[in-house]
Amino acid sequence: MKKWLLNWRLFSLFSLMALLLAGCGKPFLSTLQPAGEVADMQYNLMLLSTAIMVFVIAVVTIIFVYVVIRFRQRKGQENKIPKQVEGSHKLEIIWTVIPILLLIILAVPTVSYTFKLADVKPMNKEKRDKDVVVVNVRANLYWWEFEYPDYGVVTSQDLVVPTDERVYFNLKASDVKHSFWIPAVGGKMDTNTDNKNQFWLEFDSKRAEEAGGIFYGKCAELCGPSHALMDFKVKAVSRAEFDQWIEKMQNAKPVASTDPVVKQGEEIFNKSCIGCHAVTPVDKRPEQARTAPNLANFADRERIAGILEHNEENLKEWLRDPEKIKPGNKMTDTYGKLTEEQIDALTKYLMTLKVE
Amino acid sequence: MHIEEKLTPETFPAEPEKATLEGKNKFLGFWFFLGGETVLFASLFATYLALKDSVAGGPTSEELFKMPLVFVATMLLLTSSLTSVYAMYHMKNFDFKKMQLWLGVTVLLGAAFLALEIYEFNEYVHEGFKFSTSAFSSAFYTLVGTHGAHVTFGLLWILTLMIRNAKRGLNLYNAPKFYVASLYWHFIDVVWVFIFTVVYLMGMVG
Amino acid sequence: MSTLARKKGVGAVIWDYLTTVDHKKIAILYLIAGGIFFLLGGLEALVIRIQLAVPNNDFISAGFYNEVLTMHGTTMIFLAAMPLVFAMMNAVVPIQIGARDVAFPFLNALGFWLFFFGGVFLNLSWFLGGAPDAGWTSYASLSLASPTHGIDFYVLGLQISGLGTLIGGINFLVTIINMRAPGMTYMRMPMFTWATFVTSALILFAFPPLTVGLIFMMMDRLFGGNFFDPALGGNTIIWEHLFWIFGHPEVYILVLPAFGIFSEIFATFSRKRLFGYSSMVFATVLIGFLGFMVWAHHMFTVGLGPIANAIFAVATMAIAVPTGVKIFNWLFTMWGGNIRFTTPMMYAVAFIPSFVIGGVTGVMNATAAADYQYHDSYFVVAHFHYVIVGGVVFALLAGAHYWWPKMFGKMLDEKLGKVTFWLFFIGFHLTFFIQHFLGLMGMPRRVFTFLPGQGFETGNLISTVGAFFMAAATVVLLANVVITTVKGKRVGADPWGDGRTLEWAVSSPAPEYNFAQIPLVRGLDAYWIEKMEGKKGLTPAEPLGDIHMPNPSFLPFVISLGLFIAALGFLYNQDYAWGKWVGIVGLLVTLGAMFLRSVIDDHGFHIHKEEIMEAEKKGAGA
Amino acid sequence: MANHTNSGNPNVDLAYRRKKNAEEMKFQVISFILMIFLTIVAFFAVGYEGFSHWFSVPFILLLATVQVAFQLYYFMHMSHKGHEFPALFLYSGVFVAFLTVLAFVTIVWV
Repeated sequence: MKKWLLNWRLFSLFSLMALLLAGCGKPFLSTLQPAGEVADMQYNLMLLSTAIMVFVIAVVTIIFVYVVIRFRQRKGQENKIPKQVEGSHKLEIIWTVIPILLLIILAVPTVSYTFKLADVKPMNKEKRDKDVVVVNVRANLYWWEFEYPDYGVVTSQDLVVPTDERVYFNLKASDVKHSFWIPAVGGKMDTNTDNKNQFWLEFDSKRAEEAGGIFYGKCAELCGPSHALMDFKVKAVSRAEFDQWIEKMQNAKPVASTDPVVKQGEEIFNKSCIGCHAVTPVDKRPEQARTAPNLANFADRERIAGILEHNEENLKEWLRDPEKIKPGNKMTDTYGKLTEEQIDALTKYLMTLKVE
Repeated sequence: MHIEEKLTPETFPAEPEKATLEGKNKFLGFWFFLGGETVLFASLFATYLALKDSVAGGPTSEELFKMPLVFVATMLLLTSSLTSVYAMYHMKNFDFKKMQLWLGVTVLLGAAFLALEIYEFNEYVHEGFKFSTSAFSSAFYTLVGTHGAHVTFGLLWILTLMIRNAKRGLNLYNAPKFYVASLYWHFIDVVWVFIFTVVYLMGMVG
Repeated sequence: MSTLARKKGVGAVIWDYLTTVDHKKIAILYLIAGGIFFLLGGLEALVIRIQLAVPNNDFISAGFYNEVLTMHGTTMIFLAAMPLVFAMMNAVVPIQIGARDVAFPFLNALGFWLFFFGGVFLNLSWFLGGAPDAGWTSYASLSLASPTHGIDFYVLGLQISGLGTLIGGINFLVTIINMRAPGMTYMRMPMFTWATFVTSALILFAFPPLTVGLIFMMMDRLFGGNFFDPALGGNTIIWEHLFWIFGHPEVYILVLPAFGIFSEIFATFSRKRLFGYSSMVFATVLIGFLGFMVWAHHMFTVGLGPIANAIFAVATMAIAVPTGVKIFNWLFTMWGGNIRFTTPMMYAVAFIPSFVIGGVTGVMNATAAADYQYHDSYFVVAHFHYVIVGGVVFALLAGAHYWWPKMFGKMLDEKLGKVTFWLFFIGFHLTFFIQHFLGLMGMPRRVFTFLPGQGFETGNLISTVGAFFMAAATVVLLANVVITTVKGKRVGADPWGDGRTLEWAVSSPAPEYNFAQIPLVRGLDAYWIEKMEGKKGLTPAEPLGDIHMPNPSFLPFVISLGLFIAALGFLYNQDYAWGKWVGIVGLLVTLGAMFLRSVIDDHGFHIHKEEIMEAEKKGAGA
Repeated sequence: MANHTNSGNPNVDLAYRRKKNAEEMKFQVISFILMIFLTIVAFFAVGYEGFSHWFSVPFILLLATVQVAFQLYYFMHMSHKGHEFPALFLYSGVFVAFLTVLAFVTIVWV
């Protein structure tokens, strides 16, 4: 018996240490470091439920340890027949009623928060207030499109949002089901193929700063081979910066470059890529026609393809063989084989696409 | 008593279907099976209800359904339920010939019902309402078709029983089989009551 | 006709098992088949853990990972856990209620062969173009988009094996209601029998929605249906609902028998009757009932709206109450007892803290608003493995050790058994405890890899190490089985010495007819009562006489084989002209065999009194 | 040989049983007629223009339920003794069925 206990202790110690090593995760990603109103509510609920549950575990453990030590068979008792007890109504009522009370304590905030988190009235008003930010999120294999319907601006992969106010989302998927999740800012919501889901998030400015101004977003529903790589980034900026950004996006014009390499790249792009990728943020085409990420502000992005560090080397790598980086993506084999020189030119061109 | 023993009206038990352990087991097991079938059809009905307005440009229920035909089919199936009750009545009275007769009538009525359904489906397909036309059409054909498959299976089952036992008459080995088959037939009728109500009648009023 | 104590050749033994309708042999078949699938599922789990050991690993490709992950879940639930549960039920329940056999021996065999052929069919996909790759939940939009035949194998294979499960469920319901020995009232039934009863009822009502869902998916993928195609008015959420209306009760279908097994073990090795028996029964029924009203908690993030989410959240929490009642009743069964730490008891004792963790994280998941964070993250992976492994697998391992002598007549080695236990126990917590935190730190589930720098490295490595502990435990267990089979000593009726229920009153393994004379049951723990009164055997309820037995039959095998062939044909319906015809031939084989079953009278045979007396004498001497 | 009768004389018993069976048959015929009647009413309720579907849908569903009760209790003998378990499991099935249908008409949006 001693051995058993020792093992249990060692094990707990070990896992505790492991936890300390890992900390509470990264501030840009972890639900344990909430950075907004929604994540805060959920974090509070986690703490409350954990507290109740730890209490339950403690009670069980105390009885458990006592029973297992106290009533184990000792030497010389091999033939002892214990008293055959039928049960105890008093005890049974206790362990029926107390859990019910605990659950009620948990159920009240659960229900209240569930309704709070579903409150999307401001985005659905007949005439929406001017300063309510709404983003249409469209999930695709394996990239994200973010459309700001009130401003007529489309962007991809990097979501830009103002801090310290509620941002409202329309969510849907264009091919298979995905799920939209920014762990540090709030729980996920599925993007379905057959309807539009709505919810809101709030990004806290102070904690966004602590997280480096960028939050990581993930796809949380198995959607194919590259499900694991369907990341996006969230730039949480102040309202003023956000307005500036929108304005820049609305007025963005392709800059004519004098560099012959860039020009060559542009030609290649116009021949092989423009059928799917748009290069202006104001994309008037219907969404069915928008089959690939909008590249208007490509050079401002945080990552290549949502996952690779943003530099020319990685971009070339991606252009050479996207399949190697994101298996099952829809870009593979849609453009002809490019020579190394063409790839260099294309890269140069793409790196000029910025609005900031 | 041996279960294949020749019986007389006097020695024939009041509840022949439950006179042996095998019979009791069959009786109970079959009822449980019907409990499961209830859920099966409920899932089909539920899906139908969720998809009945998803016509995707294809025909709607109001444009499609032929009520006189459905009415006749309903009458046929309801009547076949009564005739199978008659068959069981004669079984309990140990009158094998009359039981077979009424089972025969049941089979005929069932076959007529099935023929009407096949005719109906055929008509719909010709009007451009195919299985793959819309979510509504898939749900409709799957629900009503599953019922039709049950009718077919029931017909084959009762026929097999009738032929197999034609020469042997009633005994405690086959009485539970007849009884259970008739339960099945009634259940098919129960499902149809909901089909004509939920699919056809509600399909006419939206 | 009697096969008692007769040496037979290998061919004859195989034929015997192919045609058997004896619940004890069917139990062994379930054990072997389920065990093999369990090893397969475990291997798949190892592949998953190796791939996730370090970031950006390329041990296997992304596409193959999805196949492995799907097959791991599907295999473990449908082809390992369920049949192993059925193995325990078949081995024990008829004897526990004092019956000679189940109500429908033929259907019992049919149920097994359907499951077996369904499982083989599903695994054929590995060799015929790729396994299913949309997760064991196979959500409609992704599964319709999947280009290989994998999902078709999933749909048809599960359909066939699901049919087998349904038949098994009905069989046990009728057996328990109609076949109990005199005096075995409902409130004297052993807890495992009660659990089997409620589980069977759950199977009866939970499998039809799955059947319907699979029919829809089959229609959509193979026959041009539009149930899940939004373009033509279909709705993918219908699949999610149908799947979870089945899927949630399925959890209880697995875990209630586990509770039953532990209830037996706690009572036996504490030498005390189960504390609060009647409330245990009530709790079991209540869990079964509530199990049907909570399915949408798997769908909190789908967008059903706050009203539905709130209702399902509260309903889900309610299940914690009867479960808690059970935990405390087990603790108080041990309280004041004389606890012997045998291998099965070690699992039972370890089950309590493990399962409590799984249970409380279940309540945490039920808090809908917070579940938006947990859902589809590793937190959920950790939670359900605590329930399924910490509850069900522990129970199956415990039950296997506990009833092994009853099934095979030999005790598994206790020393090796304890080694298995410790390896498995440590490995289990090592693997899954850390996953709670991985999930909370933002790791989604079903990812084939993760990138460095997101804080997932340490946790995943620890988790992988744990998986190898469990693998080692399995190896020791297999060695134990081999050693026991070769060298183990034959044991008597009650090898643990503390048996309480009827199965410990008959020889090990039980004779073909179970009881020479059907016993008279005089209370809960019928055998214990007799023992305490100093009696050697049970009180018989009937004089010794000829015993009626069912005939063996090859037809269950043929019926299942026919469906297997049919499924293969319909799978290739759209690719080859022969597909349809093979499908029809398969159906004809099945219907033909069913027809034969219907027209050939099968009255069984009798074992004569003299034979029984001889066998009983031998059994007593063993 | 087990005696399936309560009275000693099988002939008396037989006559009694026949009478009971005939009586039951009478009930069954009556319920059949009612079922036909209910069906016709349902068809007319739908055919009649005067009813809004807020009335006719619940109305015909009620008629269907009544009809099914006749089937179950008279045609399928659920009113007889020894049907406790069939009833329990049938109603459990109906319960699950009800939940399923309820969910599908409320929370599955299109």
